[in-house]
Amino acid sequence: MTDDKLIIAEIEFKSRLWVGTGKYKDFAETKRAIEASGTDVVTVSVRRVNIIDKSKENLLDYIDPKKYKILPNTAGCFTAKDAIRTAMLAAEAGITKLVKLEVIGDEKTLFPDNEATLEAAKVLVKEGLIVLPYVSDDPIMARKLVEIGCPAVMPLAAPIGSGLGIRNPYNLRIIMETVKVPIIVDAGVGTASDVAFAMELGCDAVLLNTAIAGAKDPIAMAEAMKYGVLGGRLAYKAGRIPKKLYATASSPIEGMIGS
Amino acid sequence: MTDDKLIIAEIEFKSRLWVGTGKYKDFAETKRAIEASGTDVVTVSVRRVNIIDKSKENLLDYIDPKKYKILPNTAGCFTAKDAIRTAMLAAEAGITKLVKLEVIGDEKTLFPDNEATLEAAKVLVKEGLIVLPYVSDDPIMARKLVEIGCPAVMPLAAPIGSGLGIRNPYNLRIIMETVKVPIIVDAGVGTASDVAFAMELGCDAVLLNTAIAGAKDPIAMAEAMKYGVLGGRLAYKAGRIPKKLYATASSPIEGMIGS
Amino acid sequence: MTDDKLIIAEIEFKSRLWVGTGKYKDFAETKRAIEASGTDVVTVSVRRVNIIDKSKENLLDYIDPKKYKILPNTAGCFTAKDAIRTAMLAAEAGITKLVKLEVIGDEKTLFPDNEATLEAAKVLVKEGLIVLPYVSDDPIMARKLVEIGCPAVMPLAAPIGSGLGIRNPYNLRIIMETVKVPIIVDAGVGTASDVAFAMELGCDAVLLNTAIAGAKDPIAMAEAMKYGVLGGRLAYKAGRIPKKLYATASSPIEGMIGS
Amino acid sequence: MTDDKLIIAEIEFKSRLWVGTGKYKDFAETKRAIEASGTDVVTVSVRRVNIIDKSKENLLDYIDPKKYKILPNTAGCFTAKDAIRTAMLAAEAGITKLVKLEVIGDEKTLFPDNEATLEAAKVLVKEGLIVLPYVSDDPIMARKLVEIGCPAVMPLAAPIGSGLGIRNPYNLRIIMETVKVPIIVDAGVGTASDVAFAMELGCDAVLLNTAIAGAKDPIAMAEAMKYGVLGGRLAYKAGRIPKKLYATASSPIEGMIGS
Amino acid sequence: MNITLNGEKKEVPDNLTVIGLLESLNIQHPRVAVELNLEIVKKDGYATTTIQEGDSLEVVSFMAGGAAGIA
Amino acid sequence: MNITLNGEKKEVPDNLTVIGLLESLNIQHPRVAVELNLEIVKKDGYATTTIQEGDSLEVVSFMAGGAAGIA
Amino acid sequence: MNITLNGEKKEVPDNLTVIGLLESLNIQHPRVAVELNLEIVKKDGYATTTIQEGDSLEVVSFMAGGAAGIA
Amino acid sequence: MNITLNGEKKEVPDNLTVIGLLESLNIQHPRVAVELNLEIVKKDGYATTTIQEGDSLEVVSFMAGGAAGIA
Repeated sequence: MTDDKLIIAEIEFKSRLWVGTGKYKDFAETKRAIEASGTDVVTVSVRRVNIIDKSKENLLDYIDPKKYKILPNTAGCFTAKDAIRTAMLAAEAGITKLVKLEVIGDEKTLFPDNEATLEAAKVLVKEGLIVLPYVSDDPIMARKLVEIGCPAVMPLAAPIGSGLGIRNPYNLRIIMETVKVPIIVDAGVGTASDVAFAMELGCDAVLLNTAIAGAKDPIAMAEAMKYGVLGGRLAYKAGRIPKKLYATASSPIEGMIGS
Repeated sequence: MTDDKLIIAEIEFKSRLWVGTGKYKDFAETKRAIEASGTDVVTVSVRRVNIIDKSKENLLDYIDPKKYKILPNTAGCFTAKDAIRTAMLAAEAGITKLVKLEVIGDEKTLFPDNEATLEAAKVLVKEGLIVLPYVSDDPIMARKLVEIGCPAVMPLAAPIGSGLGIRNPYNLRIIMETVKVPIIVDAGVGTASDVAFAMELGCDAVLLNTAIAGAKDPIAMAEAMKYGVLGGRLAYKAGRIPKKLYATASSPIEGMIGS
Repeated sequence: MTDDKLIIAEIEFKSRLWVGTGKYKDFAETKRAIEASGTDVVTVSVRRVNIIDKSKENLLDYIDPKKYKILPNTAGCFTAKDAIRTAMLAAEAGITKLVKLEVIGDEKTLFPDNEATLEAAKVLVKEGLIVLPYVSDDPIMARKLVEIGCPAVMPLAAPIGSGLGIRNPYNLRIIMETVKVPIIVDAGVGTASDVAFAMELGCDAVLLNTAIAGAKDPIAMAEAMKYGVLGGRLAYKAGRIPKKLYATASSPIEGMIGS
Repeated sequence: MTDDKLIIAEIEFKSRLWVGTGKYKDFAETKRAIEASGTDVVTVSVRRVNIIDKSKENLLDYIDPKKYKILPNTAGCFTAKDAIRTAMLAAEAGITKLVKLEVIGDEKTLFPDNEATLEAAKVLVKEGLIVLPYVSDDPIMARKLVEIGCPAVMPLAAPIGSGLGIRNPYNLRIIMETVKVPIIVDAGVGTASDVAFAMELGCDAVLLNTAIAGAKDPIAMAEAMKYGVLGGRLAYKAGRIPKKLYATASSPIEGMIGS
Repeated sequence: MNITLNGEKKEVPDNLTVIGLLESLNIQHPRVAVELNLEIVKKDGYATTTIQEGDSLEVVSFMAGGAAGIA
Repeated sequence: MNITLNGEKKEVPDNLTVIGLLESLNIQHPRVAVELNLEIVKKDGYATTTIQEGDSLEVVSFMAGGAAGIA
Repeated sequence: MNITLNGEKKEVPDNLTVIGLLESLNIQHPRVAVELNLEIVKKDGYATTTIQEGDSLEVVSFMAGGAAGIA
Repeated sequence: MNITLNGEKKEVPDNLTVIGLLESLNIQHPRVAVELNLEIVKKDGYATTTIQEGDSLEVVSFMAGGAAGIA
């Protein structure tokens, strides 16, 4: 499938599995997990430089920006204002114009604040950033974000770190019918079959972190996720057999999703 | 995972994806699909040699028994007697003592006749065959088959060719608690996430045919299934994160909602 | 729906909710739960009369056989022989020719031994009993039981006392396509929506015990189950709207079950 | 459960099943369905009086506002402005201060425009209306609506008229953890088990229209829904048994399989 | 004079009050609401509010219409 | 003489009939069933069936016990 | 003489051995199995087993055929 | 003079430029971003931007941090 490319804002992505860098034991484990995942997109947060402890290592000494597309995120921002500030600083740092925009609406569940996300996205798009917004699986919000210039949308599969997998494939289907930009499932998946299922639904990529970093063996899970995405994408392109109550049944069961 | 070997009756299997040879356009497509799947186990039926048309090609000219483990099956048998006869002939043909035992109970749904299967298995085990029985997902029948000497059990995920995927993971779980032999999911899966899920449940292998041969692009689907099995097995070994209603929830969810 | 009668072996059943008598605090609670459930069918076990403690009350002093159809069961039998003996004694006791035949295959999961159940059913049908067999959700076994003279079949929804609900509606659907006798879901349901769903699938009745007796408030749950069965049956007869991805979608999602 | 009252803004609701008046054959059928449903809450739209055809009957000649709580809705409004105007006119009509606020975001799927709904709710609450907003199952939006003074929230179960049932019980659970006002599931349910399940989740009421009006026999389905709500609510209060892989399993299942 | 009533042009006598209009259409007052040039007319204003040439009126009431979105 | 009743050794008078046994235990006849040495004793045989030294009897009735498998 | 081969009547020369039959049909010996009147003929018996008038033979081999039930 | 750097009070020499500050902290210029009193300082302004008494500076860079919401 060498011609099956994911392109967003003229940037070509080799991998449909995007990974985070949080929650690992150390940078060495982070590096090995990222390598095992086969990804070329790594999301990072934007934080104050540690002034006191200068010895502290830097993530980017392990994750070479020449080798990986760095996707700064506004994780931890609870207002549009903070998210805008963080995103602008990320852009100024000079590695990329890409930003994964997050405005968290609730500390407990980490659900996004869709309204504030839209408000921040409007500003950042005007500022020339390539804004990939993390939102709930709401087709109307997805459409508004695309209308104001987001080149992709990142709906959640389930609450961040929940590992519940694709809780509402119906909404993802409707989002894909509603907007014609790449859909990247962001957060909530737990295992390889979840990401395979996301790809089989027609999603264009999956971003995850906890499912790998939180696994007993993060390196093995990273590799598992790589295969899950490859398998799911190939299956989607291959055109699966219809579901039937049994093979000789006359009519297919069309409720493929969720069933 | 070089040490993650599947061994049945002292035979070592490299692949956990086993495939059938039915329903392909021609032997060339069969060969390419099998190669794309990465399998080393191919199941074949036992049929009368075509006397009239001698020109007719032979499947085994395409699938080299030196390269692949040939697993004869008793597909199409509706009685214990026919299945025994077919299995004995397969063994006499001299390639292998392995047999995938099937006694079909209903032409429409192709559900197995568990009782007749058990009866045939008793005879064939005594005759020295390595009997891998296709049965419904019934833990009691699985236990009886193991008790009479079957080195593995092959419960269905869903009706043959239905593409419904793992309809009752609970029964598979109970079967795995009940018997301590390899469990090979046989029939009913439809796509890569199905096989990944089967492996994540702890099943040891998956056998399928229609899901690949019936796909719009069988070669691509064969590759998809290869990745699905690899990803699912790796995820199973890696130890997934627990499912929670949200990441900060104190206790894993107890499957009370939506499950 | 005064004309919506359930008739098995010429016996007319007013209620489609059948209940057990086990696991209650005392007979008074049993009586109140049974009354709240609105049932007219009560299943009871067959046990040795207590010789020593003559004072011990008798269940049937609370559950009047003139008011309720008594359905003796062979609960606790692990062999065809014991089940036959128990069923024959139940019949001899002179209240009814009905028997709920159970031959348990595994003490841990209480899964039925289908083979032994069939063997016992053959004998008991010949002896003139009205045999209602508890079996796994296996269409082939259901057909064999009907062929030898069972006027109804009682497949499990899920393991006894598990409260998992209808784990495999697909198999129940296939059973209903395969045999044309009443299907009574026996065991595994946990709550009102489970029994409603069973009825909506087209099942003819539901038998349960633990779900009521094990609830925090058994009397309230008994009433809940009454409404669940009434609602589910009415909905089945009323003819539900098709499932669609959204109302204006052209084609219905036909995978109503399990989806 | 005489003490199990639903109270919103000091108004006491006898029924937890609320119904719409659209899509019926005629007012006579509407009346009969509403009576069969046992509801005391009927939602109606606000439309221009027919000037030309004076003969035209009036819905409220059939649905007596003394007998039923009339819940005007802003169905068909696509902007906050129109919804506000419609709601204010409804209030001015002098029957009630209640309004079911809807601002539709997409004609095809009838998904709500959450942002616009919030904007309209702010105005209407200030104007002294009792605003019950129809929104997607977004906990953050639910919280915002409660913060600005909505005494209840009406998240969708699935797209209007889809009949898909509760697509994401997880989000409903999180909404119930996030806000402490009554949750009324609005739209998307298809049959009795769906409403029973909604009540078992802990939702306070269900509003539906298509599932009844679109059924082959609307009167029977209305009665089915009545029982579904009664059964589900009773089961929720009764305290169901835990789900286990099988009865003797030591721990409740943690929703890792099949869920 | 000419007015717009529920979106349609209509000729009505001069110096017509809202109540006069409703009665001329024999619309029962209760359960309707009236909007005059996008402003709601309170019930107690029906008698005193006079309609002018070119005014736009909306007279609405409750109709069958269902759950969310079903107009 | 000695018999086994419901699994327990028991001493009973000689020449005891089934009906005699049930009455001595004051067990109501209806709703019970009796098995003598693995053979069911029909109700109309209670009076004529005499118990012998060493016989094994089962006297059963209906008890609380639930859905599938719940003993 | 006449025999039944794979369900079809066939005329073959007298005193034909199984190996003779297979060669006359030019069927490679490996990977086939032969059943003579419902009895399997072991490979080492091909040369010594003579076919009689009216015998019924089955000659089978491996064919495409898939997972469970797919003939 | 006193400034606030990444939320902490700090004493620094007078007439210090942004570049001077970064070098004194030996922070590599690439991959960091600087905010001076809530205004971003462009890289080409580091040398010419002088810090004043009481200024508040933020110096940020990329850190480990994951998918949505994981700070």
